[in-house]
Parts: sequence; C-alpha cells; structure tokens
Amino acid sequence: MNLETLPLQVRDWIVGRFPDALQWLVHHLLSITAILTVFGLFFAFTTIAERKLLARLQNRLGPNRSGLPWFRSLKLWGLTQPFADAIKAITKEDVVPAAADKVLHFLAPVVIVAFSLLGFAVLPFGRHLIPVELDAAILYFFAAGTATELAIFMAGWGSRNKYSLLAAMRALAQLISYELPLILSVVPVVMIVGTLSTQEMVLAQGGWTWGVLPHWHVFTPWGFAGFLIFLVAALAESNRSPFDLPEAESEIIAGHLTEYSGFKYALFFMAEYFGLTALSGLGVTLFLGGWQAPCAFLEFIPSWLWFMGKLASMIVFFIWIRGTLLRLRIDQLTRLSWKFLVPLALLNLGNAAFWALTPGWTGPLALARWAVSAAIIIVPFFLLGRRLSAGYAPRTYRYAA
Amino acid sequence: MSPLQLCLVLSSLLFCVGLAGALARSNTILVLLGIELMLNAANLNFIAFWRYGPQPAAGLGVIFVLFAIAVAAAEAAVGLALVIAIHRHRKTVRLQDSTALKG
Amino acid sequence: MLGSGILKGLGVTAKNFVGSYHDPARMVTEEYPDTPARLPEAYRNFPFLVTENATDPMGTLRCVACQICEKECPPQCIYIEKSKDKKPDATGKPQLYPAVFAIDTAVCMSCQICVEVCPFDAIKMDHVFAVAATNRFEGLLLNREQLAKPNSYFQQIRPAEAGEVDTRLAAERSAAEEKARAAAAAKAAAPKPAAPAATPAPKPAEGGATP
Amino acid sequence: MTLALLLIGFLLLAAAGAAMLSRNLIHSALLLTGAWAGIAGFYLWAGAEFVAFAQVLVYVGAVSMIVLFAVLLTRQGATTAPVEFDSFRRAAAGIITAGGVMGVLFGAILGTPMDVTSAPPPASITVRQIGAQLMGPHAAALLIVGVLLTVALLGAIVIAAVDKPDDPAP
Repeated sequence: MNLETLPLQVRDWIVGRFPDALQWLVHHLLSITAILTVFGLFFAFTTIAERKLLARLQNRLGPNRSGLPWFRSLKLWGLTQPFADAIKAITKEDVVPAAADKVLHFLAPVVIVAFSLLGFAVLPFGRHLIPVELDAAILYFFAAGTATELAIFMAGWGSRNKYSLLAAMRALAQLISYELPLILSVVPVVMIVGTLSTQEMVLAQGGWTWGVLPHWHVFTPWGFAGFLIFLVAALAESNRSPFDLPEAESEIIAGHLTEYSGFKYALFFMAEYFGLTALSGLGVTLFLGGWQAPCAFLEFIPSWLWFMGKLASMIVFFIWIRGTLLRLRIDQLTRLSWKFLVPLALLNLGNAAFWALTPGWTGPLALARWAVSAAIIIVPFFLLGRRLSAGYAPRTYRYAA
Repeated sequence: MSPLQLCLVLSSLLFCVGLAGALARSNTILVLLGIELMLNAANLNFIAFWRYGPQPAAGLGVIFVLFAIAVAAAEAAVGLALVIAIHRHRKTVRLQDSTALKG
Repeated sequence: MLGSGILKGLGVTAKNFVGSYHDPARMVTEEYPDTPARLPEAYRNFPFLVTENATDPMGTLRCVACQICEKECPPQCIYIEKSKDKKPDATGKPQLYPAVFAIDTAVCMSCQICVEVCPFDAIKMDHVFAVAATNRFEGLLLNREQLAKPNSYFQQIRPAEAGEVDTRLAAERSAAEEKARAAAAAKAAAPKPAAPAATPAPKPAEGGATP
Repeated sequence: MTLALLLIGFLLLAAAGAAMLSRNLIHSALLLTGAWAGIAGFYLWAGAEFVAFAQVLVYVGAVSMIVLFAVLLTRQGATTAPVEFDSFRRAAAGIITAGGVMGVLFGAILGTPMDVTSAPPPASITVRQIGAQLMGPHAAALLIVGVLLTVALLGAIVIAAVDKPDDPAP
C-alpha cells in the first residue's frame, strides 16, 4: 500500500473491471468524476470556511447552527451548512424575466460552470496525478478561462435589463484589464523553465538547498514579484474582494446577476469559486512548487496532500484578504491594472530574462545577481507606487485608532 | 473521398457560408464577420495540408495559421473601430447608407 | 510605501482572528435562544406593576389607583378600577388599591409616559420581550395578576434605578415613621396616652423594600 | 476519426450558417463565437493543439468581445430590433455567387487526384518545435506581426476614440 499512488491504484482497479474496449472511456470518466467530486466538496467547504473565517476576522462566530436532520443536538460546528445552502438554492423559485432572452439567460450559468471546470484538467495534483498531460497546458488553461467572459456577457445581455447589461460591461472591462497582468506574470516562469507544461514546471522547482530551502520560484526576486502580481490579478480575475465590484452586493445589488435567482445564481457562485480554486492551483503550480514538499525530510507525506494543503492555504489567504480590504472604485481598479501592474509585469519579464541569462554567476557573483534582480523590481515598485498614490494625502480616520 | 478531401470540402463550405453572409447582409459588422469566417476557412486549409502533407514535423502550416490568427485579430480590431467611427459620424451601420467618401 | 496599509490591515484582522478564540470580550454575537439575551439596563418593552412582597403580590401593590397613568397614556391602553376599601401602603398610610388594572399590550406603544408620571414608583418598564400569544384580544390583554412583579425582580433588571427608588422610598418611610413617632411622642407627652396602633403598620412593607 | 470530423464540421457549419442568417446581431456574434470554437475543435482533431488554444484565446476570448462591444456601441434603438435582409435581390445575388464559388471549389477538390487516401499516423508538433520555428527561421515575421499588432492597437484606439477630451482625472 503506497499512499503516493493510492488514487492511481484505485483507478486502475476500477478500470480493470471493465471490458478492454471501454477502458479508455472509463479512465477519463473516472478522472472527471474525481475532479467533480473532490472540487465540488472543496467548493462546499470553501464556502463554510469562508463564512467562518470572515466571521472570526471580524470578531463574530459565523454559521454554527446547522447540524444533522434527526440528530438535532449534534451541531457539528455548523459544518453541514453548505448542504443546507444547496437545498435552499435548489428549492428556490427560478425567476426568469418576461422580456429576457430565454436561451442566453439559461445558457449563461451552464457555460460559466462548464468552462470554469476545464482549467482543472491540466493542474498536476501530485507526482503522478495529472488528469491530462498537455504540451501547451498553460495556454490551454487561459484559453479555457476566456469563456467566462462570454458567459458574463450572455448573463448581462440575456437578462434584458439595462443595469445588468451595464454591470456586465463593467465586469468585462475588469476581466480584460486584469487578464493582461495575469498572463504577463506567468510568462516569466515559462521563460525560465522553457516549457508550457505544468508538470515540467513543478519538476523544475524540485530540490532543496541544504535540505530545507526549497527551490520554488517564489523564493527568487522575479518569482516573488511575479507571484504578487499573480495574486492581485487572480483576485481581480475571480471577482474576489477587494475587486468584487462587478457584483458589489451593497451598491449594485449583484451586477449582471441581478435577474438570476435560485439555482442559477448558485451556479454562478459555484463557477466563481471554481475559477478561484483553479487560479490558486495554477499559482501553487507555477510559484509555490506545486506538489513538492517544502523540506527534504517532509517528503514522506504524499505529494497530492502537499498540493491540496498549499491550495487550501492560498484560499485561506484570499479569504483573509477579503476580510481585510475594502472594495475599490472602477477607476481605481483599471488604473491599478494599466498604470501599475502591467508596467511592473513587463519589467519583471526583463528581470526574468536577466535571471535566465545569468545562471553562471555563482559564488560572490550570485549575491550580485540577486541584488541586481531585486533592484530591477523594487525601484520601479517604489516609483510606480508613488505615482499611483500621488494626489492622495495620507488619510486620517476620525474613528479609527 | 479521402480525409484530406473531406477537410477541404469542410473548409470550402465554411468559406462559402462566409461569402454568402458577406454579400447578402447589409450590416457592416455582419459583413466583417463573414470576412472573418472566410479567413478562418483558409486557416482550416493550412492545417489540413499540414496534417496530410509530406512534412508535418516542419510545422509550416501551423506557423502560417498562427500568423494568420494574429493578422486577423488586428484586422478585426481596426475594422470594428472603423465601424464605430462611421456609426458615430453617420448614425448608421448599413453599407448602403455610406456610399460617399465625403462626409 | 505602497502596500504598507494593506499589511497593517492584514495585521489587524489577524489579531481579530486570534483574539476571537481566547478573548470572549471581543465577540459581539449573542447566541440568544441558547443563552439568555443580554439586554441593556434601560431596555424597555411593556410596563409592569411593582409589588413590595413576592409572597403576597396583590396585597402589596405600590399602585394606589390614582389613575394618572390611565389619563396620560397616549394610546389609552391602561384600564383601572378603584377599589372600594383601603389598604395601608408602603408608608403605612391607608390608600386605595386597583381592583382592576389591565394593560392591552397590543395597543401599548412602549412610550414609558406612565412610568414618568407615576408619583408612587408603582409602574415600571419590563425587560420581557417574548410576549407572543395565540389570541390577540385576550392573550395580549394583561390583568393585574399578570402585571404584578416583585420589587426584587425590579432590582434584578434595573439595579441602578431600583436602588435609587428604594433609597427614596426608605427615606420617605423613615420620615413618615419619624413623623408618626413624633406624633406619638407628642400624643404621649400630651395628657392622654394614645393607642400605639400606627407604628407597626409599615413593618410588613419594610421586608420587601430592603434588599 | 472521420465521424468526429463530420460531427465537428456539422456543428461548425450549423453555427456559422445560423450566425449569417440570424436577424439578431447579438445572437449572430455569439453563434459565430461558437463557430470559432468549432474551428478550434477542428485544429484539435488535426493534432495542432497549440493553434487550437491560440484560436480559442484570440477568437473566443478577444475578437468576440470586440465584436460584442462593437454591436452594443453601434446599435440604434431597441436591442431587440431585428436586422433585416433589406433587399431580396442582394441576398439572392450573394447566395448565387457563393453557390457558384462553392461549385468551382468542389469541382477543383473532387477533381484533383490526391495521393493521400488514408489518414497518416497522427501528426503532432511540440510547443518547443513551434517556438524554435518562430524564433529561428520566422523571427522576422514574428517581429513584423508584433509591430502590426501594436500599430493596429494604437490605430483602433485613435479611430474609435472620441475627440472631445474627457473630464480631467480626479
């Protein structure tokens, strides 16, 4: 019994029980089922974790009352809340506006969920666990993500509601603005590793210095800058706070989702979390070493557990951000992208090029390599940052200590 | 019919759909979209010939399609910008309504 | 520096997160049906009648059926019928008492004017808010027996106000006793010794008044 | 294999045909996006993964958005107003021309003796090979395409931008 390959053994055992002609089909169906089950449950528990964590970040308790039917004394810390939410969403009335474009209104949630799941196909969940090994995996990942923009447009236009349409346009402007820094933050990794395949990228981050310092990309100047840009862009791409203004509940009700109710709304919600999870998975793969263990002596833990652990900590970090920061205005949002993130990401590209050209600088020159690479990114950070925040005096808050 | 001929028939059908659309419709955007379809039909041919050609490893068809996609994207951007400019000027996107260069 | 504010904010929320587990004073959530509601002292809902003694609520009502509250009540939800006989009140003076005292809580608007105008501190606002009834006519019309609550309950829900009322009443009572004693002494000084009947009267009232 | 090609071809042509016939411009644009996705499916079928993903990224992601924005920016009156075929003669002429072209093309395709009669082993080209090709023999073309895209971007902004200056930024 080997924990590392346990999922593969289970899969092969099941596949082996089918006739030879059907085996390829069963093989792929099992991969799909596994992704749907694991990430469906991951989504469910992300919602409850988000609600509990947000509550704790704001000195509240969070949902803690939903237990089990017939065992009402068992509260289970409210962990069954997502299932209660699901039942509520399914049983709610599905309201479709009379003037709506029925086909588009119906298709939008279906398209967005279907395409937000596609990204999982190329993420390496473990040393041997990757649903599809594609040569151009990164390109595939971003190509699969583009359909969400179409779905948002379909939702906004299909609702036949001026506010929904305007909100969809705002959401599209945001998604398009942040796709650029997102992809530009990934390109340096592609440049350094020299491949578009996700599995090879994880393999390139293997090994440790003295057995404790992992060779993850985030521990290099260009990787750190790229990771930060990736984090901000991923937040915006998945409509997370502080960039959640496409569906700002308190200001514009729900933006392009205004005319959606019941299960369709839940589908959009689900797609948002799938997108967030997939992007976090990509970030883990590209910058945080994927399924690699952080220290040599921790390698006995199965690689897929490391991946899921890193993924969960990314999600927790996103929740922490949501509990902390305020929503941006649309002009601040686009300015941050075009005037700060994009130039910085382009400079980081040059930085990565410098890094790729100087692998021979060892010994004392390694320090110089680090210093130059860090300077390439830190100096523009300060200059651009000063320009970005120019005109805003340090604010004083009357009621904040 | 060989698979190559099947691919070529498919691409020529697509080309004709685009051509019919570009000729029969009078909305400028639809005409542009028809032209895009014709470009894509040409790309299909490149891929088909690369797939069944003597040297698939050379990848010339693939490279050509990549360049064609880039050029088509540029064409779409400029073409639709022109449509928007014309609409702002003449308040119409019908081809028949903008027959004079002077405006 | 750009981003320092973000880090500071993340620190604040992290402190909240850690603090929420070991510092119950931070938590704002009340788990109401499981734990009793923590109401502020000045919370008010519907009035109740203060009695001096929990064992004999109807005998020791502070209300003397003066009907000021009935007249002042803006929605006119109070109904009082005076008694025919008199009972000694807290200070020992024989007073009327309400034979019928009813408040229609369906009509009451919780304005507290009855409390403001009562010269005897006999009617106070209650903390009870779960008053649902199955019949809105009889169920929400509270009579004298339902309204009466002992002074110890009043001290429990509003310690500050009750303490102030108690010291005032005790002062009045001792003043009345002083007066009665003086009167008795005057009477005793006078040639004819009077019957010492007036002095023991406030005794039962004192038991309920002192905490 | 052939069955998959027929299926892709059918869906692709259906989407494209419906897009050209639809009287609702938005439906046209969305159906055309479907057709572009179908073309990407054809590329996948042919083993050109990189091109397929590039097609999706460029057409489904970018061009469709430009088209949709253009439709919304140039619409007159209600969104639901159908876009008519305003002249029967024009439509008939277009369809006849297209039919003629189709006849010529079919004649050429079916009449030419092709020496490929059965599918060769699936062709594939790795991303590394494509990169080597682009950076090696086709580096000049790549540069020119880059310049072209930049110029097109600037040109589109200049053409479509409103002349009036906006409100000064806060």
